[in-house]
Amino acid sequence: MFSGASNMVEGVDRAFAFIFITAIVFIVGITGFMIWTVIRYNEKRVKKAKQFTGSNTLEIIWTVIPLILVMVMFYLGWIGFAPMRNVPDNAMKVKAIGRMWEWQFDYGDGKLAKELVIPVNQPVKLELFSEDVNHSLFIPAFRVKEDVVPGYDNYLWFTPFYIGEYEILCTEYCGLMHSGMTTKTLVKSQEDFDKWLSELPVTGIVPDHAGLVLLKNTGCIACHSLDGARLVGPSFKGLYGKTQNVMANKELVSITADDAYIQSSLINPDGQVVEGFNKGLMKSYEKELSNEEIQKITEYLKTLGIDQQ
Amino acid sequence: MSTHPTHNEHHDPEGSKIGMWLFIFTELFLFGGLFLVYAVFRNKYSAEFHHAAEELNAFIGTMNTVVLLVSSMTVAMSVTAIQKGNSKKAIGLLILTVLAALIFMVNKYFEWSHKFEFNLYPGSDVVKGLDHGEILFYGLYYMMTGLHALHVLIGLVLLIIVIVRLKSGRITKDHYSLHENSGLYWHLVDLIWIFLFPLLYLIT
Amino acid sequence: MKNDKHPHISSYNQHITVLLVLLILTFITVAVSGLHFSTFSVGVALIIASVKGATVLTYFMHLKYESLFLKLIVAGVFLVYALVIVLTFTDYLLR
Amino acid sequence: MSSTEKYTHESYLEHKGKYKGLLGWLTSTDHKKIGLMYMYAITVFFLVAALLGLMMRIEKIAPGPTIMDAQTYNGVFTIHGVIMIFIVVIPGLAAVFGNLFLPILIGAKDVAFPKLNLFSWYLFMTGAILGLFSQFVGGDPPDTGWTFYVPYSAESSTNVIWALSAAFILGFASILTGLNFIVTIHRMRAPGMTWFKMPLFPWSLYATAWIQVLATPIVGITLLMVIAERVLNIGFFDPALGGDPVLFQHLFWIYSHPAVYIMILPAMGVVTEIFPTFSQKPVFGYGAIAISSIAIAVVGYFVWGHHMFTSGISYWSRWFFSFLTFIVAVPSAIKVFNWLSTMYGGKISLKPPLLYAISLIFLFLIGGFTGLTLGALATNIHTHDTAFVVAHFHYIIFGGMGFAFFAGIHYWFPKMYGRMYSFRWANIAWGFLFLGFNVLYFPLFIIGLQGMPRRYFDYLPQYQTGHVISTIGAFILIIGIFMMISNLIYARKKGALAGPNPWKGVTLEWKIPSPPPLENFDEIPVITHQPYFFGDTNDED
Ligand code: HEA
Ligand code: HEA
Ligand code: HEC
Ligand code: CUA
Ligand SMILES: [Cu+2]
Repeated sequence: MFSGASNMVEGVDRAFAFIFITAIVFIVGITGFMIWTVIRYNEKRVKKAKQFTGSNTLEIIWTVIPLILVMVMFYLGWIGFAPMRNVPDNAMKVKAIGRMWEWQFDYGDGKLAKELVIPVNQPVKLELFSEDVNHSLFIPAFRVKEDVVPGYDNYLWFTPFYIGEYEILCTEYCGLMHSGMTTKTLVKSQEDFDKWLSELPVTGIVPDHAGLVLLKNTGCIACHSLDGARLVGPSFKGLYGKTQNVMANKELVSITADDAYIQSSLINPDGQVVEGFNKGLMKSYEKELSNEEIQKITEYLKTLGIDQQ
Repeated sequence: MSTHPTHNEHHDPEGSKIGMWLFIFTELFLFGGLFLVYAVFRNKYSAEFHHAAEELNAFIGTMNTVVLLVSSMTVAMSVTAIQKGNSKKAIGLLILTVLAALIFMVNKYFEWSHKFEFNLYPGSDVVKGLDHGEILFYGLYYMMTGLHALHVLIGLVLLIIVIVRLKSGRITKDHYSLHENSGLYWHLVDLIWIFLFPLLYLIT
Repeated sequence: MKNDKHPHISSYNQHITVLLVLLILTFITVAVSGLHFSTFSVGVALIIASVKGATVLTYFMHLKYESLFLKLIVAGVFLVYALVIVLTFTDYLLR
Repeated sequence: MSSTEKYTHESYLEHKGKYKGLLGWLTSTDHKKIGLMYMYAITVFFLVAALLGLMMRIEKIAPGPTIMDAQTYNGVFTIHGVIMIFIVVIPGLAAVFGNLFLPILIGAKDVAFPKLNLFSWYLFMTGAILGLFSQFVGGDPPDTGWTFYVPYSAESSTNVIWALSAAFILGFASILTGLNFIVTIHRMRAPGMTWFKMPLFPWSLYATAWIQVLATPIVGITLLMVIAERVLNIGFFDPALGGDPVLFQHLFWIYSHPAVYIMILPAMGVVTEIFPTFSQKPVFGYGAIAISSIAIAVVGYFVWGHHMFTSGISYWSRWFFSFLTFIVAVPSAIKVFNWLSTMYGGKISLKPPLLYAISLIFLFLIGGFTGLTLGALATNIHTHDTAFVVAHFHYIIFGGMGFAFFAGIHYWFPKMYGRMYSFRWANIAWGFLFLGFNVLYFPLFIIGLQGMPRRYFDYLPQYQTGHVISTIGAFILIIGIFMMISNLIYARKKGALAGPNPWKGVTLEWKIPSPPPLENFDEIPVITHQPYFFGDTNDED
């Protein structure tokens, strides 16, 4: 009936097919019966109406049969829908922002687009976010639709199967230009997509690196600068991978600032004290920072060290 | 107002009573909508509701509960009185009820004006600065007690009409439908308060 | 319809007793709320309020002496409301 | 028959009360006059709203602006929806035919509270006029859609408050009518008329009345909360204040889904009266039809979530609401099968009322099955808020309730006015109506499935064919409506005398003169057998 442009189409269209076929059978059957009755029992043909008043058997039959049919419809509707709420882990996440009266797609790192561009055969999860009133993101070809409600973390996902162009429409009334709130989905091959994404100019606000957020929140930057300036402690700039002279066990040794070194500097700062700095100023962060968090900080420190290598 | 002398509203106390109960149901669902909103937000923001409820004056709330309960009893008694044919006593008891209703309203007035003094009303700068849950709590507080107070006023008017009709002898031992139904309405006002009171004042 | 039998007249004393019960229950809720049962407090408060409400319905509102039909519709109405709450919360609690 | 004949008895129409003329009508507590006053008011509002519908169709004959701009269009569909839903179809059949015939059908002289009944009419008019005002008082007409979804309805700078207050007041008019009917049915049935000897139209009104009483207050308080949000800054639904926009949708549909059964149940009741009369045969499965009305009312109360399947409600909530939605379809099916069996084996005379009733079944089937499509979770995702929904509810509301109204007016017209209309013109009008209707709404299913959203002022070119066909249908439909109305208006004054029982009906209204006298019955009848007992009348043939 429809071309299966996404993984959702099959389940949805199966439910459509069952309901529509049942509907046609019943509508044609009942209408035909009605017309036949009106002709066959027309007052011109019959002398006397039969005076029966009911039949329990019939009542049961026409309660049970529709009941069974609607339960099948319900079941098909349900299983066609169930995968829509079950996002696979490898889904690519894109934030879809609805505002009066345009769509915007946020690929992270300040990369914003007006059209949804996605790689083919890659599950995509759209995280729906509204800046003002309700909207609803609808891609008819993919059989997906979900409301974009302010204050709600709604989402939808799908896997596009073919390269091509598809409509995106807003289906929740949102004011004057509701009907103008349309855009397109462009499904591209993985290479084209990667190229497109890397060429997409950064127009939005680049969010802080998770590691930087941790540095700020834990208070590290009170003592460590990011720009090379010397504060209470040594600057983080260019730290990672650099060769550092430290006092360990009252001996001056030369070590390379790698993951393990950073980890130990955090957990046991006084174990290796950088030359020219005092011991005892930095406390141990063993209790405050988990290993993952230290990992993130380390990753961030790496980005500060790039120009050194 | 009827257009025909014989086209009289037929007298059916049982029917009027069912009518009154149906009306009470609609009132219950009117408040029911607010209770539903309360339940949803209370579930979402329990800590804030907790905190905001502490600001309410549980003492005034308790007093008003007592006042309303007493007034509910006096109304019920006045119905007993008219059923026994004692309309003097019925009037006396209703006057007590009206007094109780007035006390309730005066208390409410002080409660609200006290809040307004501290700029605790929806949309005020103080309220805008609060946490989300607290803003909603105050919204609910004003909406629920306000709507309830409106019902107290309507009940008050009804009771006064009953008093007047008792005086003029239009309500009697055999013809007291209006009296009974106004009583029912007053109990409804009480019933709603019974739920409002703990939900707004006591959940601390 | 039928039943134009004499209405039941509640005695003054009964009303006084009911009031006393209601006042005691009020006192209990206020006292309990002072104990800070936290999460339980809502439940306790609501249970007591329901008991009070039921008392008002049965005695002050005379339900005890009304026709079965009236009792049934009152019960039905509360049931409907309860179901509305339950269904709404299938959304909010299972989200 | 000469058209100048005059019936001899004094009917409720000629009866003079304290006041004469218009004032006499406006102060009358007679249930029949109140019913007629509802009918006239509703007809005018229907025509106004239908004209707005036609304007929308003309606008959509081509993409881009044709006869209006986007703001106007948004106002037009809002007012079209508000008038049609709150002023035309919710009160519609219950207030018109319920008022006119409920007391007669149960053998009573009036409703239980005649003054309250008149008061409801005034409330209704106040609300209706307030609704109309929202179009004209300063500012723009409301543009939120009849569903008033927040946050938009809390922000829109148009006259939303007027429309909200109108709906609020209309709600109370509806509650009071329901209350009145429940008490009437409980207390005023004629001696001998047990519950299961009551005709089926009163049964459907009884079920409807309960929904009116128990569901309407919820929308009342919800609209008040939106008003409070706009005026008093109480932000229950404002996300910026921690409120919840989806909660509004719950509250709104807790009422507005049951409201669709307020519309359809009396419609089902009306045609249930028509089938036995024109088949000269008792209704088939009396008990099943009566109970299914109650079942629809009860279960229908708990399916509101099917309007919110895409709004982000929980997985299990969707599951549950979808399940219950399918359950309510079954009692509707039962009714349809019982109607068919009522005709089967009868002595059918295909007069205009039956013609309308039969076409109702056809349209209701299409509307009902597309309702099932909307009720299934997977397919709802695709069709929600598209033209498919628009087609669904026009088929079921206009095709169900609208056609029931047409059927009912053709059925009871001779009783209401004592005169008969032209069958020929009634049949021709039906032809235009039926054809126009399908041409108007069927294409909307198709473009809906292709993805055409609703409430769209403008659209993508691929949907144009469907829109053009649809617009043509609207014009055919109008011809039908005009013919029908003219035929009836002409008959009102010039029609031939109808006599007390032109259709050989057996329910109580056919046993009194046409038009009925002021107090319906000289003597309250005593009921001894089933309401649809054709035993005696039929032996003559
Ligand atoms: C009179 C009014 C009326 C009636 C009776 C109905 C009846 C039904 N409606 Fe409809 N509906 C509306 C008026 C009505 N609706 C309106 C106004 C809207 C839009 C609101 C808006 O958003 O503006 C709407 C929207 C609407 C939606 C939401 C769409 C969306 O926005 O996503 C849904 C979803 O489930 C739905 C479902 C149903 C179902 C399952 C029925 C069922 O009750 C139908 C049952 C009938 C049948 C099934 C036919 C008879 C059956 C047989 C003859 C037997 C054979 C049967 C079987 C084998 C099952 N309706
Ligand atoms: C009873 C309910 C009812 C009825 C009968 C109708 C009747 C019609 N409606 Fe309906 N409609 C609704 C209820 C109804 N509508 C609702 C609830 C909505 C949703 C609103 C929303 O989204 O919020 C809606 C929405 C709606 C839309 C969708 C808007 C959109 O989503 O963009 C459209 C578009 O075509 C439409 C068209 C029509 C048409 C052409 C008719 C025609 O059938 C009308 C046919 C009749 C005539 C054309 C008669 C013409 C008469 C005259 C011209 C005489 C005028 C004379 C005087 C004023 C004296 N309606
Ligand atoms: C009170 C000030 C202070 C705070 C706060 C502080 N440090 Fe330090 N830090 C120092 C001093 C002084 C040194 C040098 C002495 C040493 O190595 O122990 C140092 C050394 C380091 C080193 C080794 C640097 C190098 O150049 O070899 C790392 C890595 C480090 N800190 C990370 C952190 C992180 C991550 C945080 C936050 C979680 C933090 N510090 C918080 C004062 C501080
Ligand atoms: Cu955004 Cu409609
Ligand atoms: Cu619905």
